[in-house]
Amino acid sequence: MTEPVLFTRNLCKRFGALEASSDVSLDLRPGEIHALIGPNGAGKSTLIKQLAGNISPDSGSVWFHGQDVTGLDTIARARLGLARTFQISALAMQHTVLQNVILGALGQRQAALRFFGNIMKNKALRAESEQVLDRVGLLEHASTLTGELSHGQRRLLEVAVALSLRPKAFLMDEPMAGLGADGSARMTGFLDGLRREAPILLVEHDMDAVFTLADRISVLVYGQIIATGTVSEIRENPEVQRAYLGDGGLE
Amino acid sequence: MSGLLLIEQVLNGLQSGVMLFLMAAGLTLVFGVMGLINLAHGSLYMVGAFAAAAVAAATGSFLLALIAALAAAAAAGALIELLVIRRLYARDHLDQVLATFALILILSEGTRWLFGSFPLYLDVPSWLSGPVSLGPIQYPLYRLAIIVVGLAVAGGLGLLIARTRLGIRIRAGEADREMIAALGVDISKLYTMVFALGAALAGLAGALVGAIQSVQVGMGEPVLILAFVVIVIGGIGSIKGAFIGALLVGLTDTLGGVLLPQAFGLFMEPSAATTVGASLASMAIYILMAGVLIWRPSGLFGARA
Amino acid sequence: MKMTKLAALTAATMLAGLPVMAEGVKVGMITTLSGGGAGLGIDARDGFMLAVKQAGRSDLEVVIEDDQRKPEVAVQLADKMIQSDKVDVLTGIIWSNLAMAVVPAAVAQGKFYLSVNAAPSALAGKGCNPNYFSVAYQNDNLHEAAGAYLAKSGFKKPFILAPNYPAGQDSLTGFKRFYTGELAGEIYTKLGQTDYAAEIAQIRASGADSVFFFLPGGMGISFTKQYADSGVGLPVVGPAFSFDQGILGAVGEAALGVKNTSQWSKDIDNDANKAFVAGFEAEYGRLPSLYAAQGFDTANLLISAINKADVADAAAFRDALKAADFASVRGKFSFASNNHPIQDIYVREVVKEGDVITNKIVGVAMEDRSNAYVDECKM
Amino acid sequence: MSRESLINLLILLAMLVVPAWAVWADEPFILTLATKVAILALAGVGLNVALGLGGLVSFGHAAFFGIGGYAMGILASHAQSYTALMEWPVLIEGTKSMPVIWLVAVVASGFAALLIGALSLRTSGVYFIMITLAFGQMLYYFAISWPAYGGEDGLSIYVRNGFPGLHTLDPLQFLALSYGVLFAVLFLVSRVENSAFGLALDAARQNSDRVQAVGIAPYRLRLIAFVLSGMITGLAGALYADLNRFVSPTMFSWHLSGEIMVFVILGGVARLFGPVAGAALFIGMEHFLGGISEFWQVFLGLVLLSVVLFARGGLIGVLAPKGARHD
Repeated sequence: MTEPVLFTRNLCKRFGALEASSDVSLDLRPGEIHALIGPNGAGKSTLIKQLAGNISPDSGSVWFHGQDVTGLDTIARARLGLARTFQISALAMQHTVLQNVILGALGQRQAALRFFGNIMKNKALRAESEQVLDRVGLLEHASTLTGELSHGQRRLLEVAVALSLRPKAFLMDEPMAGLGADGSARMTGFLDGLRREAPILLVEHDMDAVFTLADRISVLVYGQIIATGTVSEIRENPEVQRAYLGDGGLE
Repeated sequence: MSGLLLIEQVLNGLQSGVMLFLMAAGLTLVFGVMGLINLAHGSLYMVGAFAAAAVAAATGSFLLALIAALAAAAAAGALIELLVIRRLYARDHLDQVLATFALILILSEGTRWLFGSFPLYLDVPSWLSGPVSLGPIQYPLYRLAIIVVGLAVAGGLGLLIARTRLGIRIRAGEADREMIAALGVDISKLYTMVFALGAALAGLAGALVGAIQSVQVGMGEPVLILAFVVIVIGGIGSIKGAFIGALLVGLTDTLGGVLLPQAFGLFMEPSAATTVGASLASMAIYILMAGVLIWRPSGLFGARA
Repeated sequence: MKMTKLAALTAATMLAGLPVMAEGVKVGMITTLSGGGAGLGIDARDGFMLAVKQAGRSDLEVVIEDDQRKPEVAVQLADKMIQSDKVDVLTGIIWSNLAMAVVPAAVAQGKFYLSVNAAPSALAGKGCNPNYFSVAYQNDNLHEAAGAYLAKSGFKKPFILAPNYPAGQDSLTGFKRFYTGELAGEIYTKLGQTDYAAEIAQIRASGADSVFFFLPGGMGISFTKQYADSGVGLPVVGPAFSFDQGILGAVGEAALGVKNTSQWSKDIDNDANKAFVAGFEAEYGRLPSLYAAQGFDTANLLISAINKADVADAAAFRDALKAADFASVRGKFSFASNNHPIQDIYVREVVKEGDVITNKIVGVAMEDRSNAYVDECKM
Repeated sequence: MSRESLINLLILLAMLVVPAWAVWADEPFILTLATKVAILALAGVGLNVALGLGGLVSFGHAAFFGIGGYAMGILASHAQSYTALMEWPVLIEGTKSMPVIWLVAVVASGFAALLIGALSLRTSGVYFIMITLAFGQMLYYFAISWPAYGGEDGLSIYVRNGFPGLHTLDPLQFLALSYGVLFAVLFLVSRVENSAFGLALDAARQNSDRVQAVGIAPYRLRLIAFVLSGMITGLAGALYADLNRFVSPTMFSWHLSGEIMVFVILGGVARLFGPVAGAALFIGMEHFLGGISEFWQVFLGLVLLSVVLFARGGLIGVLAPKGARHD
């Protein structure tokens, strides 16, 4: 079995009396989509933030590409190739779509501290960024101000910026949130192909998408991972059904 | 320096601290509830002092003068809020800074237009003048009265915010602006009231201090800067922070001015020590503020930046 | 929008486009007319303009501008007056730091500068200039007089204080030039400070027998009120600035009994002074201040020079100014070799005359006082 | 050509026409006024780098303006009195050469901006506004009570410093020099705005999380912007000192910080020519209102207030509203 790209060992995080992460060990293997599900308040956001580096755990460690990154901040982890999309789109709304992607490419090349030369006239960067936009189907909107995009288009742009980092792993926080049925289907199709480039840790409420995409699923309840397994294993796991899906079951 | 003198200086620091608190409380409330930076707060302090001086000159009564200061500053505050400030809540800090900077110009020169260019007369009433004995210490009665009034207002404000309906709404407004709208509170009325309350406190401070200082145009600006230092040290939006911050600034300013030249006198010749000590003392509160912010970027009791 | 007061004064300026008359003199007055220190500038201007009006000369034009008490504004106004208005003489500056910014450049360009108030030591000693005249005093004079008075009156242990800035340091130096005995304490306060509780406590604890302070403007008002209220009760002496007519109204009875040193007082007994005080009250409806008297003398000095010489002939005009051939409201008045006055400096006491709090002369602190910088001035 | 470029061109044209008229009409003071506009605009251009592009509301830029001014004052006063600035460990003499003074002003204010920025950027929002104000006040009180260079009196330099090949005391030549510096800096700033750094800085202003998530540190971007901003404002300070041939602690006062900010807002935040338009408007008003009334500041206040309330985005913002940007 290959070494996981991203994994955690015994992560613990408390906020006062609330145990947001309790001994969480999770791994993301090459080429897979690993979905993280759980009811609201289960600690998914806290876990994502510890993976991305926004908050540091009380104990335990995070490993990325064979390196202990627990002490590194978001910026350093992004430089190592961990690309994140946000639950609520975090984009430069006054910039054009293309500029947002170019920002990603600048981050990937660590080239933000260049003070001369018109960045929008840099042919190589432009070509590369336009190619990324083409992949998510936003090329025709390259010159549109991001603030004028529809909600669904913004979600796609988030993914495009993540792509421009040429990451070694994706952390995606509810990429389907707020998308209509069409949008979800489109995003699902896109992510499906993406796993070959880099594995995806997917936090998602849209169960259809999760069951379509996930190679494995982990279920987080009250800060604990109560089960990890394939779609069918999770569907049949009695503990999951009891704890998480008590009323209604998995559709 | 003798222990008695030190106690007297601590009292002086306390007195300047509680006056700063009256200024800072309004600023911090207005920021906490409405998210507004109000540079013109010092002008309301000036309005209070001028109103008090005018009424004292006309009636000879210091109490009436204080009431006039409260009323005039509150009225000016409400008027400014209705005409100008409420258009600024949704704006960024930059617009607020510019607009209230413009208000300073208008209020200062407008006051000079109205009252002339010379300082006005406002004095301590006879029943509060002169020193009293606190054990071995001779201390001006009026300053003691200021400390008492300041502490009483601080306590009253604490109760107002903790116990009354207005207080509940203010706290709700600080926590979550949408929530109080959802509670069915008339938000624009609440804002006008909070602004007028802050203005009245500033006006009261202006009148109280005006009696022992100089009632003149521009008197509010140095106090304004100090009040900003106070609320930033205490944490913007926190009344408790403003109180602690005000005392810290009052004590640092007073004791720094006395102790620093003496401290330098220990190893420097006297005239150089006074110069260096006085220079450092005049920067002391800003050094304090920078230090606090570097240590705690949102102030001592601040919740949000 | 018409603002009548200034409009009337500057009406003459509007005619500036016309060819300048050969013998006409154009004066640029830069003074503080807005903000906290405006009272002083307004008094100096009013005193100056009263003399101009009384002289009734059509060949004397005055351009007046507000320096906002900002040195860089004063410099720019001086540039404007020299370049655009083409003035011959500049005057009006109240504050030493503004004078330091304006005077050297103005006299270097061949203009005359007549000071209505500010007279820093730098411009009296090494930086003196034949075209620069102080009609008021040399800055140290009133402080020297206070020191001389305390020494003469037998005080043994004064406590002295001033703000921590050059004029404050000059003040205490000037005081100590003529008071050489023991000091109970010497402190520099923050410029613009308004609360003096800490200093008053130090005075009380120091065992002093008297207090000398130099705290101009609002600082002096605050100190005097707080000192009176503290009950310390030691005799106080200071330069006239903190007990001048414009300020006494704000200090009130707290100032009663305070001694202060001044080269002018409204009760100096001479005809020129009586006429000035009466004329000023009639014109403006208030008592004149020291600044008004200085402005009035400055204008009269200028007019006396115009009567004698053409301003275009700089050497003759300079000599005419230096002769000081005018009826000063101070009585005796002449210039020392560094163009600063030689004059008597009085001790005044703050008294109540009817309902009005004002000053009364109680003695002479120094007779025919010149200044300490005469020898340093090489011109 | 976009509307904003058209307006910039008009501003540029006005900057050239007004002095030409002044020379023709023999109004040398208008030249001095235009020089003042150019220099204060330069200070505003500096602030605009931090404020407009970086979103850093600095209420303490007078600190850098003052440091630039004092760099000029200290160097020139030593040259004037033929005393060395420092004799040990190396001999440093004063100078009357503008290029050297500018270099010192830029380096000194840049260094100060590095220190102040490194500490202040730990905070954000109102706290940032206030801590920069505190640093400005610290320097203000220091300058007042530091006796070596004149304290509150400031320093007078009797003759304007020299620039190779120019007679700097001639108002027209000094104006040309100030314009030269202003245009050079405007060109530089426009290049920086369009550079990779400019894009990243602008993005960090709009969304800090986004910039971090692509592996770029916003703190470093902001610090560099703050230093660049401080350097430009410091250069303006040195020029302003030379315009007046005088420096004083009022160059450090919070009123001046406020005024520089007013230039930027009045003209248009984050617009290249915003500070130029703002400074021209402000100084024009100051000049003309001052002649109307003793209480002219009331009217100035009313005008400023109306601009904030009814003319959002400043002069350029009203004339050329920001629409979609196309590349």
